[in-house]
Amino acid sequence: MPWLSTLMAVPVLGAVGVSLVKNDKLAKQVALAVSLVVLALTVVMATRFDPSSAERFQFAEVHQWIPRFGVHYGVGVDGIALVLIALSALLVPIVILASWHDADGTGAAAPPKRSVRTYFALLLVLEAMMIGVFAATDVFLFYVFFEAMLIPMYFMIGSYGGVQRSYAAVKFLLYSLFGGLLMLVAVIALYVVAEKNTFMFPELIGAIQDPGTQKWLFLGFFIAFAVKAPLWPFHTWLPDAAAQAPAGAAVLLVGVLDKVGTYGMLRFCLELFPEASKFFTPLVIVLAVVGIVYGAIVAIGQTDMKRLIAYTSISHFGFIALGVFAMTKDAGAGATLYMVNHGFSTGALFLIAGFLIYRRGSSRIADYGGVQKVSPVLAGSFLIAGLSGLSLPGLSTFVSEFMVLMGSYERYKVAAIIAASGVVLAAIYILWMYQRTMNGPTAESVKGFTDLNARERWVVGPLVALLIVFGFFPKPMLDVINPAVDKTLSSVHVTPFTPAVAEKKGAGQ
Amino acid sequence: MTTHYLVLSALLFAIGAVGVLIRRNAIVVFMCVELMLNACNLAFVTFARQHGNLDGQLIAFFVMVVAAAEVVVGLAIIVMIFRTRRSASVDDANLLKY
Amino acid sequence: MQSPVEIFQHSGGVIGVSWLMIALPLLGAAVLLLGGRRTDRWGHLLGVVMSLAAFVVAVAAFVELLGLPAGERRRAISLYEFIPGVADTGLLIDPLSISFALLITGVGSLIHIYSIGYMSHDPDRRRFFSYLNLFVAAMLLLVLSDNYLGLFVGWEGVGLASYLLIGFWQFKPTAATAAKKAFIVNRVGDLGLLIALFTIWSVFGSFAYKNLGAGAVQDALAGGSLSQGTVTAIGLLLLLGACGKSAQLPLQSWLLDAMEGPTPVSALIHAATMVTAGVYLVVRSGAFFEAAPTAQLVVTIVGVATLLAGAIIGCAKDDIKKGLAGSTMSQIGYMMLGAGLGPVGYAFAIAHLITHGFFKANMFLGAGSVMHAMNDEVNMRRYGGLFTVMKITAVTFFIGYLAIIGFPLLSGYYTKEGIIETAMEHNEILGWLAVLGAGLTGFYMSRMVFMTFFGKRRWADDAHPHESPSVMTVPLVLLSIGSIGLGAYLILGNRFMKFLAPAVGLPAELPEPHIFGVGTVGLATLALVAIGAAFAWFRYGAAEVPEVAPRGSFLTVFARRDLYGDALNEALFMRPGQWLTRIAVFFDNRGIDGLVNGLAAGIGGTSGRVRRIQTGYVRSYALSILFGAAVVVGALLYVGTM
Amino acid sequence: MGETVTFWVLAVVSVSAALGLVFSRRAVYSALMLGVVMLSLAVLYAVQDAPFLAAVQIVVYTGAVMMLFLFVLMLVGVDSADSLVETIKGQRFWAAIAGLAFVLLLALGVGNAAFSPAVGVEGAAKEAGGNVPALAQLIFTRYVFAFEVTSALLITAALGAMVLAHRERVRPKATQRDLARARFAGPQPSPLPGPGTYARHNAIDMPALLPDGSVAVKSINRVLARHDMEDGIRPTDPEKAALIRQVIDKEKAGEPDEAAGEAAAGEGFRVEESVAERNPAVESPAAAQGAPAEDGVAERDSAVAGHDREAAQREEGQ
Repeated sequence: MPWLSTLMAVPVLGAVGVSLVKNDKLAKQVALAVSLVVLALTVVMATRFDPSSAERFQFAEVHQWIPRFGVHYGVGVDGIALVLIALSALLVPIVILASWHDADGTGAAAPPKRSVRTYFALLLVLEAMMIGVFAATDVFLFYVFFEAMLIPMYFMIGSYGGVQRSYAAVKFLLYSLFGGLLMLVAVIALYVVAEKNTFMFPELIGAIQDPGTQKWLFLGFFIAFAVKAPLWPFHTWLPDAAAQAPAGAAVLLVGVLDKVGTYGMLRFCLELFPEASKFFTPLVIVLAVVGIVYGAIVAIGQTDMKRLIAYTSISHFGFIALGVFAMTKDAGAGATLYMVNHGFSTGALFLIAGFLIYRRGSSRIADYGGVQKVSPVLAGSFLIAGLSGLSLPGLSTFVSEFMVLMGSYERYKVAAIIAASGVVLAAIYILWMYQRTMNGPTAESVKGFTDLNARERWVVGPLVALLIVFGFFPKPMLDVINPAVDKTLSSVHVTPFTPAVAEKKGAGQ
Repeated sequence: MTTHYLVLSALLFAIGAVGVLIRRNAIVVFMCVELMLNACNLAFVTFARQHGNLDGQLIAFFVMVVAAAEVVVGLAIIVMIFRTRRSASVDDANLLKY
Repeated sequence: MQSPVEIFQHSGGVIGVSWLMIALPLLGAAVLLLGGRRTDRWGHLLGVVMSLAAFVVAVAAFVELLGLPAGERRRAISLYEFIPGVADTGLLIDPLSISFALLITGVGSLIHIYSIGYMSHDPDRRRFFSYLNLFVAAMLLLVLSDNYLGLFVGWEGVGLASYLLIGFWQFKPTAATAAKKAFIVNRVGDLGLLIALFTIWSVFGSFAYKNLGAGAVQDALAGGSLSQGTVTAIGLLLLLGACGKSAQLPLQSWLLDAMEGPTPVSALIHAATMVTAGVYLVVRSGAFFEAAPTAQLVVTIVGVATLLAGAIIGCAKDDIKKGLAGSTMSQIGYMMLGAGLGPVGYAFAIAHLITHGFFKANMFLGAGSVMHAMNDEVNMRRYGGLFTVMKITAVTFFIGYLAIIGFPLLSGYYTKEGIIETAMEHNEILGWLAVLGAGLTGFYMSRMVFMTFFGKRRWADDAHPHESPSVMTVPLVLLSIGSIGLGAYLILGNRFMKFLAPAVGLPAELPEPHIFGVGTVGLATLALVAIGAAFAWFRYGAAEVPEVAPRGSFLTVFARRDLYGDALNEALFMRPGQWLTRIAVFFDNRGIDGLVNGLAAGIGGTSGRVRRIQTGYVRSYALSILFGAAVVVGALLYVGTM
Repeated sequence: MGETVTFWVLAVVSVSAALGLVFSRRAVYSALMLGVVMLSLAVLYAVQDAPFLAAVQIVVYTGAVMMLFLFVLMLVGVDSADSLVETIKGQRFWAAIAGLAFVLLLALGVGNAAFSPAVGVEGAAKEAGGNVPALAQLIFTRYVFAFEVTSALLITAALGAMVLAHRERVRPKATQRDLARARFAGPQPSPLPGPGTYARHNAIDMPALLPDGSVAVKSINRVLARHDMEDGIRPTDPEKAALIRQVIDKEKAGEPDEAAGEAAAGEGFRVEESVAERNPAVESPAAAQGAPAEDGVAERDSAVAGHDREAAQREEGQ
């Protein structure tokens, strides 16, 4: 069974169906049902995945697409792609459920420009694109999905967003296109230089040997991914886009779309251009560390909830990039795990912030206060989501952050120590936001708040449960990720980390 | 002799082109365009003779047909514009700018 | 000196299911949090039951441990793989951890019971008990884990519980701020702990205690894979972590603010258990500290500095809870001092920790009882003469008082005296400073007792003090029994030393402690304590206590302001931090985003100018077309001539 | 030899006619000049062994296309002269440069090419038995598809012209009765005064005299009066001249916005090309007779508004 093609086809067909349904409520239900079908399929696929298999990409499908240029419709997943696809498949039904009223225009400062069902159709199209981008094993196909993802997101921000949505949407699109076009040049150059007459990723590994060429191509790919991720200083589109996007779209934007950047660094930058990656590692590590500290400091100074969360993500993406380029097993696995966990964590934060904003009609932190008193469940889930944002042990984000920092420390001590200061800053921005919104005397404007209703609990519940379960028992995910990271690092040819004690012992023998 | 014909053709073409550039009356501009087409036809006919190939003449014939169709539509457009704007000046139809 | 004994893998028995100690309170917390209002009616009972159940498991495990030969009393059980290749989740039941477990579950259960009464009027009592249970679970994970990663998880877990409980009355801005402050200051310490863990990992490639024993550290040092500098760094970083959690200088400032929480919280978390986690960490990491004398010295200096600072702060506070908080700081300073003195010091530090857990919890709960009676008044200048109206509270408080000042034969006397004498052996200056601290303790604790229970009644008009219900007084009585006899029981005959020996590695031969020592140091200590108490009587017992605090000398103000710790933090970190934040935000909006938007505006402006070329005049366009045609012809000619 | 002579004669004629086409102020002259060029070219085709083309040139171009041009000219205003004042800065200069450059470059290219003596098309024509059959053979064999497409093009063009030129009637056509009603409702039920009685030559431009001997203002044809003004033919009678002036001024005052716009454009009283082409609306009998506002008036209003807008925009552009 062509699992991955099915996973992409189902949401696309669903999107067509949703756009044909005339009744808005029915459209929502259809969209939810389709996304749940995709989730179920993903779960079945994940159970059939064999982490110990020698075959690197499983469920692989390869068909000729443009034979003249060796372009294939090539899809397949390894552990890294699998967990990210699972993340996407999981977040979409949650987002659909959370966005139930986002496109209705009730309580929004700016009425939506398009119909309700268009929004849900766009969500499903986006899901197909997200699955495709992670599943692609053909570099060209990856590029196609990489750019195609922008379109539904552009419309979701530009048509359903806040007051400044067109500015944010255009900024998002221009930034991404800028990076994407650089990547296109690099993709074509890769094809030409490699002289293999194929875009298939597995065949391109090790195809470029010349260090000078590697460096240029690396930059082409890397800048695209750095914009996407976003890495400091390419980040300023994210706060605008995330703040203007409807909460659900923001979740997918920050939770999944941006992961394509870090995923691309891990998969393409490292494996296709190992020498260049090593050459640029100091630069990337500096950018990542600056991003961690800078994002956190700027987040502290924000007055808008969604912008604040966006800046925390910039800080977190710094961690992921650090983990990817530390090029140790622990850091790599941690970074991959971080991508997934960050999706849960930021997803929960954005969605709960969205519930708050839906109730109050404002995303300014100063407009809240004392929500805990009137809506304890809302406040409690917000706290858990926030604590996952500051990587509290016991929540899954801790495992990933710890592994990233530990893995980075194995090779880059100073960078890891500076990055670890993000731990303190994270506590400041999260708790200060929590205090300003949830604690203190109940503000007049907040008095009429209702607590989370059943639908909203179904949104928050799974995320919180996942955060806690994987916080104590991350093994299932790590078992899938570890072999894939090992394979990635083996094509980079780095000496694996050995503790000083073992090293001495080894030398002694 | 071919050279002479061709130079004449070029000259007529250029005069037509300059006419298009400096006249504002849409009808006159149209006439200048016709002049340019005719100049081209002359060149086609000349080349047909030069190479002993009737295709050139045939192309000239097609040019005429197309020119006729063009004139019909073009003049209809001019009449319509004139009716609404009371002007046949090409400069007056300048909304499509910036 | 002998090394601690090896760690044995264990299965079966009560120790095999000792994870229940953690799981039961955790289950309680989960049920209470998820159950919501439905569990309001019986929530507090569930909390108590879970805590008591954990205590029962702990006692059973303790008994089973005692049944083993002394050389095999370090039992590890592994539960599951936590992070594959990095660390497993496992528990280590050894004398050190089981002592803590008993303290946590025992004192914890008493405080749970006490809270039933104390929180009876609070609509959110159920939530309070869920947090208490969460705390107990996290604290047990901290002490029972068999590796540093598990310890860290528990470490942060108690931080979370502390945050939740300090901010329990979250509608009070002061409480919310105090909670946040506690968490953030703790995080600074956690940063140190984290980096220490990374360093340990990069050297040893493991977090498990069994791979990080004294032998392993010595081998690594000898083998050259661990430099002296690195081990010192590890020690100092661990100390930083300990300072955060245990409110030692320079991370002490959160503890006084933490008194915003309900009083049982102050008793359980900020006196008896959580704040002693730092001491546990230092003792548990003895292998590293013993390899790093510099780090050990710093530990003792920090301990002494804190014990003096806490005592000085305690002298000037009118808020009864803050006074007790200062005293807690001071007593933990003693423990930290002990923890920096090697194996013998460890034993005394842990012993003092346990007795302190009893008498400090006793006094905090007593203070809570007083507040309960006085409409939540905390200002001691509004107390006075309470002895007559609440006798049980007063008597139990008085026992705790005697214990803490080191009144002979009571708990505190033996343990504190032990620390002071061990310190004296190491370093006389530190020893004498510790003695001075004892004198100060005598003064400020006496001041507290006299202001609260004796003298004239200075009550508020609407105060009608009464004795607390028995659900509150029974725990007080039980705790005061511990305050009386526990010290003697533990220290005399070196009972505790021998018990603890396998975990920390004590010298085989220990001097037999006396029931009442008459050494120079002991007498000096007693004398100083007596002078302090007398001075307090003179100032606060016999004399009139003004209801409004006099301005006081420079020293008083200094102490009242917490030694300007907050002011220092504010000037050094908060204000520059705020400026940095503002600058960064400005830079982000105007600098980076400004650059990007400027670029966009530049392109927009240029195209705005360039588009003027599109005049709309057909003839202009035609002109450019003709030029283009001419250029093409020229180009063709040029190419043709080439 | 005969060809050379023919060529030179026709070359001179056609080039001068082309120049005349470009530079004559009146569109009618331009059209006639174009006719001359086309005829010359037809002869040149014939000289170059393309008798069919020559015939088609005369029949289709000179006969049909030129007629179409003339018809449209009639519709648009046959005798108005275009102003040759250039409004786009540098347009003429650069047009001249570009045209010269173009012609020089082409001439250079052509001149540099060394042509062998012409092959001539007789050979090709002979096979099919003459020029016309040869062409026919080509059309219906090799170019049959293009030919069919051309037919479609022509039909489409015809249809397009019809659609474009057609105007939907938005109100019912005024019947005789309506017109009569309107006339009697209006200010002038009676016919306008006839032209002058004492005319010596073209009576239509002479005003009628009222019984008291004064000039009847309404008898002056304003269009003709304006043409007279433009052409500089002033009535010798000063009184009449003043009257004509008065009529024209009145006409201008009726369109104050336009006047202001023109004044702003610095064009003063001079009636400019566009004005001349715009004014025929006034010429329509209905307007002249003060008949109820028909389409023409509405159209004029919109045209005026359009003009204002454009004038403003042009100013802005400058």
